[in-house]
Amino acid sequence: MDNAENLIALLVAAPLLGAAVLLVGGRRLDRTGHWIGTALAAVSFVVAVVLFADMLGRPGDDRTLYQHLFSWIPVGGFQADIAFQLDQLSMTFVLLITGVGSLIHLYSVGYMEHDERRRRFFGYLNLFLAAMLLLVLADNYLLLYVGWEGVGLASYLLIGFWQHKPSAATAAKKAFLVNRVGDMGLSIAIMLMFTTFGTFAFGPVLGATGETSEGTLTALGLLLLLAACGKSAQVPLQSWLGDAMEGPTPVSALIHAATMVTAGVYLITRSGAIFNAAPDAQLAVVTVGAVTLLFGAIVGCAKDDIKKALAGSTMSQIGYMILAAGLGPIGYAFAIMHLVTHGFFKAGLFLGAGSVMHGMNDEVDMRKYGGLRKYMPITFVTFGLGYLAIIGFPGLSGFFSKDKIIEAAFAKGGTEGWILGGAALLGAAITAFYMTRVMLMTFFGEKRWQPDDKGELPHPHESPRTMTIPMIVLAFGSVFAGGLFSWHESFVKWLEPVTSFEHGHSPLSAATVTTATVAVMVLGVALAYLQYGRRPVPVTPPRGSLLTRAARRDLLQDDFNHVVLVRGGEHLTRSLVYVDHSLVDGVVNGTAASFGGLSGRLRKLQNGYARTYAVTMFGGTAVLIAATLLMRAV
Amino acid sequence: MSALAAATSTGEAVQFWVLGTVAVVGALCTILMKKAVHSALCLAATMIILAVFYLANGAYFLGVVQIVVYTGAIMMLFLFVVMLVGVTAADSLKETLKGQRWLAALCGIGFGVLLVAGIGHASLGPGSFIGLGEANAAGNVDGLAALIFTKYVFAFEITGALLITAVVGAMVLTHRERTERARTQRELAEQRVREGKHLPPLPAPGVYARHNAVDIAGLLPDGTPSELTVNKTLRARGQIRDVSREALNDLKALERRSEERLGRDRDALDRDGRRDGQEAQR
Amino acid sequence: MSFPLLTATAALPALGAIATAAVPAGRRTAAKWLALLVSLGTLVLAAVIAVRFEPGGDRYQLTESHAWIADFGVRYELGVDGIAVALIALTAVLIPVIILAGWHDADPLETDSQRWRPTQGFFALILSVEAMVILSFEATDVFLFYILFEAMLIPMYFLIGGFGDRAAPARQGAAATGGGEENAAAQRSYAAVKFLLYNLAGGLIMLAAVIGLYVVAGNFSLTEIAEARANGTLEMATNTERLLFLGFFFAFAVKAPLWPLHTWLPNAMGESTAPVAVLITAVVDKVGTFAMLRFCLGLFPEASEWATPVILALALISIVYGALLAVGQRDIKRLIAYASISHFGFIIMGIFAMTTQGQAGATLYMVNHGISTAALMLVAGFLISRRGSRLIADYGGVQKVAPILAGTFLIGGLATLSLPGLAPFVSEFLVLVGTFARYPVVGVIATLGIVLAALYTLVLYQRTMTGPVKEEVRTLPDLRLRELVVVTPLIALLIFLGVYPKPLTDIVNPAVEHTMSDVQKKDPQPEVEAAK
Amino acid sequence: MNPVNYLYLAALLFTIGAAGVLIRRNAIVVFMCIELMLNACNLALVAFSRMHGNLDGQIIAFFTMVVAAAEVVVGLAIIVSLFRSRHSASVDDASLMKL
Repeated sequence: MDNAENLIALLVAAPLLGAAVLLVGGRRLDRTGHWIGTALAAVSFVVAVVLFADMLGRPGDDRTLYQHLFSWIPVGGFQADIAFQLDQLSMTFVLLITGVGSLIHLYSVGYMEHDERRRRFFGYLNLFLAAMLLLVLADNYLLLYVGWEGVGLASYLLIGFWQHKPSAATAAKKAFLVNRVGDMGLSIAIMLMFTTFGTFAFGPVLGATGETSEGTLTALGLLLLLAACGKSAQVPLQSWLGDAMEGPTPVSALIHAATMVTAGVYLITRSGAIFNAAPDAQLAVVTVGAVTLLFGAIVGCAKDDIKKALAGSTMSQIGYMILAAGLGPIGYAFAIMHLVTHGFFKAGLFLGAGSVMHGMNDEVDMRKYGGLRKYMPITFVTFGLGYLAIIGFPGLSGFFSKDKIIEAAFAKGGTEGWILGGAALLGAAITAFYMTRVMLMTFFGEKRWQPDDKGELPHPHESPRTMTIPMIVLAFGSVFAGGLFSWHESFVKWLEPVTSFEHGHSPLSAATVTTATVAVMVLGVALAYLQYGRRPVPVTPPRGSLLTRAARRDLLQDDFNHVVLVRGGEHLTRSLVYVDHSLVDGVVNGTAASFGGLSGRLRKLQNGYARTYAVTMFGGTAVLIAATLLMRAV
Repeated sequence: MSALAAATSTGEAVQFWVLGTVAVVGALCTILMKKAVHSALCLAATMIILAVFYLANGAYFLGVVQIVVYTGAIMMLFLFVVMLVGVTAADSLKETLKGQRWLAALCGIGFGVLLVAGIGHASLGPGSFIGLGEANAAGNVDGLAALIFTKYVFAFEITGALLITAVVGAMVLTHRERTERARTQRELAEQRVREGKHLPPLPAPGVYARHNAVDIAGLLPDGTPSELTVNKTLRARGQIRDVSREALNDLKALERRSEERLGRDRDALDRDGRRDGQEAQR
Repeated sequence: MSFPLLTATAALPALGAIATAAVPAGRRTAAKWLALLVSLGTLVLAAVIAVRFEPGGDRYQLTESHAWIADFGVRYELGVDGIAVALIALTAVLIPVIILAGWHDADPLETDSQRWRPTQGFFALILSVEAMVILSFEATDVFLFYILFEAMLIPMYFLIGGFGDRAAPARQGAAATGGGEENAAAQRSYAAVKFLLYNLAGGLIMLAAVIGLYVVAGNFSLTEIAEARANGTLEMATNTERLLFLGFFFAFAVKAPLWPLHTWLPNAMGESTAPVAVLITAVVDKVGTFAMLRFCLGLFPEASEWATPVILALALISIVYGALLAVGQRDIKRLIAYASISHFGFIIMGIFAMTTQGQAGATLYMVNHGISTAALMLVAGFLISRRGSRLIADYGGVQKVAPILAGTFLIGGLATLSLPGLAPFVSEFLVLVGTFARYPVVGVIATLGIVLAALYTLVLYQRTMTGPVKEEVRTLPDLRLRELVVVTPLIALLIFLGVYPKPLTDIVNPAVEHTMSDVQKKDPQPEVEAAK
Repeated sequence: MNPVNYLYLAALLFTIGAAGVLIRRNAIVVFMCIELMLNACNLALVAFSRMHGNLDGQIIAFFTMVVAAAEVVVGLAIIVSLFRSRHSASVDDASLMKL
């Protein structure tokens, strides 16, 4: 194909068109809207596949496509363009986004069937796809920022989709705000790029890292990390992800598991050249990754809400990716690989959770599940495959990608390497523990079903085909993707021209690491089985240890935010309102009042008696004469 | 006369000091007399003296005009108004505005001092007086006329307009417009008959040996005053004197005095008389 | 002598105002249509100006010049540069929208007497404001500009004081005491008087500076003085220049408004009807920021540079302070007013950053802020007119009963928080980049503003539109056709200028370069190129 | 004698008149005091006329008299109508200028 690059815009345009049509179209599209949305997502996927085929047909170092649409903001030296760049990294993301996105569109057709605002839901989903594709296709940081905020908006709209629930509205607002803090980092980073390089297009910026000081690059790296933390729910900006589970489950699967939250990994990988030249920034990245992977895992262990448990898991898995991305060229490819496999199995897990909720009258508390494997066989099998993939069961996707990351972490070398590797191993054990817990509480054990608000016991049933087909497809991905990618290091070679790659030199052999990984995984599973498989699960959560209680509350991070930021902010604004009213306005009004008082006094001189006025006039004349005489005398 | 020059004669000096003193006294009396009539008379005296000074200064025409217009016309106008407003009304000289008198005194003295200082400062020695000898050569009236009808003709015409305006203004101010047609005698009589309230003429006010006044109501046979007998205006102003009780009391007092003199039935009368006396005192 | 296009553009609404005022009392609808047609005609003329303007041509184009008060060198001098064209276009676009939005705002109440003609007056006043604003954008004579700058206050005073928000008296306790209407009237007149006093104070100080300028320069012509300053024939003592600069700047800072001279704006916007509030913040206040760019920088470049640190600090305070106060408001319209204060901080910051990006961004910001605030405020006005309360706490769940209203409100809100893809993002980012290039710390602190903007906008949206449906809002109707016609062009413009702002930047860029050469500044070089 | 003494006399009379205006409440007397002040001016004018040797001063004094006559006519008319409506000729009673 000669002019493949002209297709790139179509990738973004199709879902954008869908969003516009669905949101502006009004009620007359209520019956067909969801199919329009799904079809346009599928169009995007088909175009992506065509472009992928085209890309495979060209040699490795000539696979990047550029498309310049038009000049966006030309002001002096500031030249922002609407232009796309499609290389192997973008291609990977495009396939993941459109592929998983299309599947989840399909799933939503069933899941949202009874929602009267389904058309709007699909409009938002299409909007999300368009923004996410813009994010990964942009050829400069400013356009990336547009997509970056665009997915934030879509996320806001979708988390708050059930706006009548105050919790959903609050969660949506929180997600947007926390993301905005991260966005601040990205926008300052773009400004810094502009003042440093005079541009913010990927090519010139990343090509010129050698010519600028390390201090600037470290600052850039830290700012980009802040952005990534916001979008990818990394410590310290992770608090929004758990609340974001208020959104409909397909949203959690697509946005808050498979695609949007991984944008931070994309950003860091894309800006690899900056991080490679700024070791301090890299150190910050791996620290954030390691802390988050443990943080998320611990939180995931304590949550009884199935979606929040999975959200903790997402946080933790993205922690792995960030960790890998922070390792530099030895990790970028594995970060992306884990990102893709995670996209499959975590989306599958969320869809499975959605299917369970669908059958259980939207109950989310796992303590009120139990024994569902007989009632929902397809869900059980697909969820189970996803489960095996995430805990790193040998041979499944997660095993290949996670193992490589742990290996790379050890390869970082020195004390850091040992600490990071240890953290990653520990994380793997906890992952196995909490995922086994989810699995056991949901599908095994006795029934602990509770009547819902209307007093009806749930009647679990398998979900309709539009929901099960995506789950099956994703389960295939969860099982085979990892193996396929690791076959002759095909994935690494595919990405190498973009991210560069070098083999890490681990102090431990690959076999040792693999053995250790499997061992801790088995340990985690066993511990979980002892606690939740052998003993009955109480319906009301036990008090638990201090750590459990803290983990249930997101390790008190939210409480900290509440006390310091929310309360502090409230006090600040309240006192500022007071200051504005009393001080700023008070000074002015006080001046006015004192003039008023003065004139009130002076008014008394105007007593209305003509003779008093006459005295004044007479005195005035006398003064005038005196002045005249004085002037003449002088 | 045409010799009137810079230097002043001794006669003029004597005249100045004598008449000047009188003028100042007259002016002071004008502002200090309680009654407006006295003030007006004092002012008239001052003005006549000023007329003399005008003559002395060679302003013969003005001197005459001063007497004719000011003392003749304007002061008479004042007297007329004083008469209209009430001759007897004497002002209280007590000051009601706080601090007014002090301020007035301060301003007055200060002003006077300043004026005097100003004149003194202007260094007008006797030699600086040119005198009117030349200007009055053709006669004072001729000189004035020549100026008025040449240089000041325009201003002169305007003063004519001013006077006319003043006359019209005075008429407008004092004239009271009827808002409706005046009712004729006949109409009034017919109305009275129609209403049937009080057909005969109203009774006269009380007429006594000691009083013959419109402000005293006539007494009805039972000794109470009759409202009908006094003028409506006086009634509205509350200026009616009620003498009904007064006459009885006077009579009682007279009786008692005659009893005392005659010394009759002291005890019995003591009681009555004391009681009556108390009533009378009340 | 060609057709006096600039005069015509200002004269049409002026004549329209007179004609509207003269419509007899009974023909209210005729007056409304007349006003609307006149404003649309003005829009056509403004479009002609935009088309005839050549971006690459002279600095001031379509100039007109006539002697006026010859004794003092005052001339009737008009001319537009790119910045003025952009703002004239903004005004011409917004006035029809405002008129249509205020279609029923000035209908006489039943209690009004028959002789009182509020409708005619309302629309005539709006048109007269349009005429004066457009002419002030065109004026290149300082004295002419000053007169217009002050004269604008008169119709604005009556618009604020005479046509207040009739939906206002839902304040606490007002209903209980039964004094709601009087209370509202008192607050309205307080707001109007405050507006007038603040702006008059600024104007008087400016008058002193205008006179001072005449004493120094000998005439009032902006072009002549700027030229004389540039080629050195007109020397000003440093202190003289600084004092004159301060005189001008003070007036513009009141109008703009800049912290701490801002307190009149929340009152004025809160008490007036939504269309009038838009007129204040989106149209009239722009004269202040426009004048900073044209007069402060053009006439007193050195003093501008001298004052920059202080002004930037004040602008920064405005940004953060306005946003924080917006968060703390309980009244929808006051919240938007404080948000505007924050945005004006950005505009002023962009102007005084003295970079191409900053000034172009500030100009675009003026336009975009006009459109976005109009969208948000007008939808808020529609909402308030339905429920009869300005308090945020009186709403909840509106999204459920009136989805289109909520949707347009959200878009207005997203524009206010500068979401990429909508017009304000372009300008805000340009301002931030321009500021950061010269003053990195200021730029970084100002970026806090975008987080706070998200906070107050989303809190507002959440509290009014989402959550359980409140009993009182259950029967609120969705947007009507007229209201949709008001909002749609605004939203279309927001999206269009967000995606393709090039037509605007093409017009503005040359003007900004002229201003930059006025102040003899060049953009800082990028570090990498500088190293080479 | 120095003819300047006429000026001193005029100043004295003027001051007395002014003081009278300030301390008297009876409108008629106040008016008389005003006349006194005008007369004092006239005296000064006449003296000036003699001093400068031309008749312009006398002309002005003449005009002053005319104006004074007009003023008296109108002023007294006002006093009369005031008295009619208020039954008082006190200037303090007409204190309507106060707020």
